[in-house]
Amino acid sequence: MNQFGALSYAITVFLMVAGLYIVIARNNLIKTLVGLSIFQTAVYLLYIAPAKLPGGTAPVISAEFDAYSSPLPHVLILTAIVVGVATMALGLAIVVRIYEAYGTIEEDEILNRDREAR
Amino acid sequence: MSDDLILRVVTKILIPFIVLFALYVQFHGEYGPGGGFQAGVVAAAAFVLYGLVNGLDALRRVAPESVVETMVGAGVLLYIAVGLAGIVLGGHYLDYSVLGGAPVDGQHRGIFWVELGVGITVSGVMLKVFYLFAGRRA
Amino acid sequence: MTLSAHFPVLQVVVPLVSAPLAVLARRATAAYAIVMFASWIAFGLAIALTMQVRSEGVVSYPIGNWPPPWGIEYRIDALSSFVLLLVSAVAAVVLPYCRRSIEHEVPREQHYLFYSMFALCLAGLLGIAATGDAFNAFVFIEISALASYVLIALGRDRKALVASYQYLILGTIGATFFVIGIGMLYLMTGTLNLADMSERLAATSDLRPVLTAAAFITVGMSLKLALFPLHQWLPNAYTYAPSAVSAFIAATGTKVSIYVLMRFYFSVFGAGLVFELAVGEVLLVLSLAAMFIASAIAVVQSDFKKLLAYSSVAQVGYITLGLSLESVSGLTASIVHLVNHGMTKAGLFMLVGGAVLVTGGSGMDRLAGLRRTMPLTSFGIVLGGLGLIGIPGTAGFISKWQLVLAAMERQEWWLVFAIVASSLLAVAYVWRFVEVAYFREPSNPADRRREAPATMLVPAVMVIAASIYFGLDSSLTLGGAATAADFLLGTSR
Amino acid sequence: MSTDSIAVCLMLPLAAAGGIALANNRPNLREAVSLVASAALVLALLGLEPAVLAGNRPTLDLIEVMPGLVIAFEVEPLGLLFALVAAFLWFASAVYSIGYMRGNGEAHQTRFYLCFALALAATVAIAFSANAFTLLLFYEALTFVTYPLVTHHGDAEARNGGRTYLAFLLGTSVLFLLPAVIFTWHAAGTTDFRAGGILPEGMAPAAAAVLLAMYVFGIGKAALMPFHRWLPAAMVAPTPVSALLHAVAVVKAGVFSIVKIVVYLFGLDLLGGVSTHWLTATAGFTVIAASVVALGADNLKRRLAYSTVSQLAYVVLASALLTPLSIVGAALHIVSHAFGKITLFFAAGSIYTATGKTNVSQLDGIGLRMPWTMGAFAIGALSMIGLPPAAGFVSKWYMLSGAMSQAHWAAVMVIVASTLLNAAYLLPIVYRAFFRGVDADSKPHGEAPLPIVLALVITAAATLMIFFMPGVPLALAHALAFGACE
Repeated sequence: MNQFGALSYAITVFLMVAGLYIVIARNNLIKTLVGLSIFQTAVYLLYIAPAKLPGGTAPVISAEFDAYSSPLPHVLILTAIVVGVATMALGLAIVVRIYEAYGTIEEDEILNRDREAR
Repeated sequence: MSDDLILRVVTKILIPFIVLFALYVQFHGEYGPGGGFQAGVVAAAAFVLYGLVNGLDALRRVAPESVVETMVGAGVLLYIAVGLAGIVLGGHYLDYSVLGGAPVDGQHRGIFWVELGVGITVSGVMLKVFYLFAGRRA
Repeated sequence: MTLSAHFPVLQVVVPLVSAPLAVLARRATAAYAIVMFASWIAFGLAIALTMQVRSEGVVSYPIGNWPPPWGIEYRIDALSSFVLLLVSAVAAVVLPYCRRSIEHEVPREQHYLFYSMFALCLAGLLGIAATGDAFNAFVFIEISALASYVLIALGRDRKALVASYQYLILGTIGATFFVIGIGMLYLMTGTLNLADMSERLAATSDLRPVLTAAAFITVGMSLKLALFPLHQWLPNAYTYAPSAVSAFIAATGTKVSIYVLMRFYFSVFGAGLVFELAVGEVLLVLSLAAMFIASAIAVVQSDFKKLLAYSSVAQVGYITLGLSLESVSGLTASIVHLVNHGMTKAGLFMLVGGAVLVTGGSGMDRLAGLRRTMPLTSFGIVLGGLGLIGIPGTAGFISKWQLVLAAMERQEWWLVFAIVASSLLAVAYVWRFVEVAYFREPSNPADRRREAPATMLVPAVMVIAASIYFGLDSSLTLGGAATAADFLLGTSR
Repeated sequence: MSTDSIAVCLMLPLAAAGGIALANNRPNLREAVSLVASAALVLALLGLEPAVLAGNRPTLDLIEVMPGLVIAFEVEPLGLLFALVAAFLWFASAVYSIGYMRGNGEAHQTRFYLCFALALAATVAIAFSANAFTLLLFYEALTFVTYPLVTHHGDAEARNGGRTYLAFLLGTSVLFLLPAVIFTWHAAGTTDFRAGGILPEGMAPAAAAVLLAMYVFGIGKAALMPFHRWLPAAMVAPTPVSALLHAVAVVKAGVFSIVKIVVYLFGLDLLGGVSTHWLTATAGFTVIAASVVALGADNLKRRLAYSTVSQLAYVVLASALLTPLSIVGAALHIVSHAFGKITLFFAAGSIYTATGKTNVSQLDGIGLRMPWTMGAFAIGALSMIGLPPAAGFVSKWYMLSGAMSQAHWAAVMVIVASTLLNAAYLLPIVYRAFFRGVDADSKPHGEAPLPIVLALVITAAATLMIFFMPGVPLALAHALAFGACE
């Protein structure tokens, strides 16, 4: 494995762990979503980085080139990004509604208010 | 919303170019980098910009919410219709090659309509999201 | 080509196309008609596909005429047709129920969006079962998940929002884990077609990334199928969602995730490899924990919907337990319980939805004396509850019988007793309802007898009746499950 | 032809249930339905008797639930005997219920008669079940249809009684009976009841003993200690329920199932090689211990309940002896105890209806005011003790002969000792009733309503009849025991 590959994996793992940590450790609903987004970004990198062939070009067939990078991961990740955007939009929309309903976006506060309401 | 003259003038100048660029990305998507996803977002950006500068009500006049919502559904329908056309014309679902005389023609035609559908839906969704968030009183 | 050759793709496209149509229709009644029509067609298609699979074996459909493994392939076999049938049948029966049910729970101007999301969720779930492509499966998982987050957030209580948010976070983590696993498999094999992937994996000697991928997929899907202790999202989501949504998602959502897990275990990795990873032991322990702990938690709930939700976690434990036994009979038990429990729980949630509509809540206090006010509903809930316990004559009994038989085959006597003992906990939580509904007086003695509207009661009663029917004649369910299990283990290494 | 008659026997109680539901608001019609259906059921069953004695085994296959597992019915001597008893006593208690339910102004009478009919349907289905799977199915069904009867009063006491009832019956059947049936299926590939047993010959004796234990304790309805506590708990029910269900249908379904399983699943030959001392010991202990508890119980129904526990254990004890003679005794005891005990319960209910008294200590001199009731009670008591001229004598005779033929002296001792205990807890009641003076301050009262007395007389007379003319039951019991051992 070349250095580039190792580096990309290292970054992938870093982002993955960092994102997941944020999701778990943060109480703020928005920050959790940020963590989730970082976590998802790691996946994009996981797919995209290995598709890059050293010296490869975009896969437009031409006599000048003989090495092409794989286009498939890009397509997949384009889809994944769309899914990610949709998730984020929905997540934020729900957070807005939660804020309207509870007046806070701190998870423990929300739980407290539910408990008080009971 | 904003009475700043510079902003108004700059947006007025920018918007046509943004839309034009969106159309370029949309229809050149077959030959180079681009396509419906990107074009849809770019086009929506033009409207969002208009809305930010001139206010939501002005934007609602330009792009009524009902139209936007129709776009969301219509784009997907267009996509699926192309797919079903493949079946109707004797091929498989989303089989473009049966859409035209020669397979290559059909593939051009198919991807054109599919990407158009994607573009319409994406810009519709983007605008809808904008409306939903911007329309709320904090 | 005849139209019937296109059934695999139409199965997904028909509900899918009804979603934008419902948006365009804008009027609640029109949207309702469109989506219901589509779901009934989908049910018809599922029946046709099941027959096709039975007579011809695996049905494959190349999208866009790109032959597999290059293009996306839809692949219907014994197992997927079974799941298609379950999902589409539940949708077809829940939709008529929706109309009156959501009138009380969702603002009228949002109804068309509700139906659109319902159609999208249905299309996603059907797509998961129909596709033979790993990434496509991920996309469908997300489609159905996003739609279900929206549907859950529509619940009346503000807690529905929090429940939906939690589900969104955990569901997305689950799906992302899943897609990481797929990414690794893709890097190893260079293909996304499941059948092709399986062949190429067989030729792979470097097992480490493959095992890592298996671990990621297992964890990701376990989150989605609410395997104990990854079930935290489920109870609130089921409790605060609109009744129709609870019924639909409880019957299908987790079940389809289990399908994905089975698909990857047996059609991609192969049983040998997966169980080398001690997946069986882990699943066994967690399933038992689910069966006992979740049931015990269910017993002390004060909200009946939440009680049912915890019972779902426990019942998922039975399904994964069958999976962990790594035998044909264990897998048969799993698959048949998939259907039996889906059916029973759907009926229960539908009946409770009717009670919520009439009494105004699903708290145990609200349900007090339900026998007086809603005799049919409460009797239906009791019958459904007997199904959860696994009393002979109900569908749940068939599953339990198979599961115990599978445990006996492995000579694991303690497991036999664990299974039957855990069903006693089910007696405890079902009997909480019985005592509340039959021994307590209605909180408002002036309440007159008033059942839920017929459009809600009839579908619910039909589902409960079906769960009794399949307890007495299991040739369809058990027969289908046995075929699917044979097929899965026969084709895997 | 005979297939049809099985269907008729099964459908009659069900049809009665339907008719009762339809006749919801017309009490006379409702009760007429019960009476007619029960009488018709007795006749239908009697019609089957000659064919069965001639060696025919009419069968009826209903539904194939799982491959190889069919809900099927087959009439064999023991089942017919049991069904006959249940049907006859259904008739008697239908008569009795009319007096009792009206006399005490009970609520929800339609539900009561409905569940009663359903319970009978389940009982007949148990009696006719052709395999252990069918037996299990209707065994559980019986538990559930009798639950509303046990908790009829709907108050906290009824609810608690119902909890105990379900916990024991469902607990044992789910924990032990279900795995036992599945294991039988697993080991033998079938659960059919066949003469001589179906378990494979090579089965390890230890495994067979464990399986037998699972069956015996899994059938909680047989109330073998330590799973007997549901029976006294179920006494919160109205007396006709206690009478029919907890003296006849439910508990007898339990011991009937045990006898059937011993004879037709294991086979006496197979069990001959298996240690059953633990079973005879448990049964013997139950016989004695329950009698001792009964001795100390002041509440009449409670005393009778523990007496039932003790008497049921006789049946288990007799079948554990594994000789044809004791099997005959077991089958006969199902019959004789049913008639005797229902008479006693009817009398208890009669006293309650006429006077509101529930305790033994309140019964001084009551025999003079209620001669019919207490006379019948005395006959029932004789039968329990096993004295001639009551039915209990016949069954005890066979059981003792069985025990002696095996030279099983411990069992003989148990039977003799318990006979003394039976006398000790039943005869004082009779003595009090007839030979003690009436409390001066008690309100004057007469006999119970006519239907109650009528029912009492019928069952008491039947108890005597069986002693003098034991033809039908004896023939059927012989057909069972000796047919199974050929």
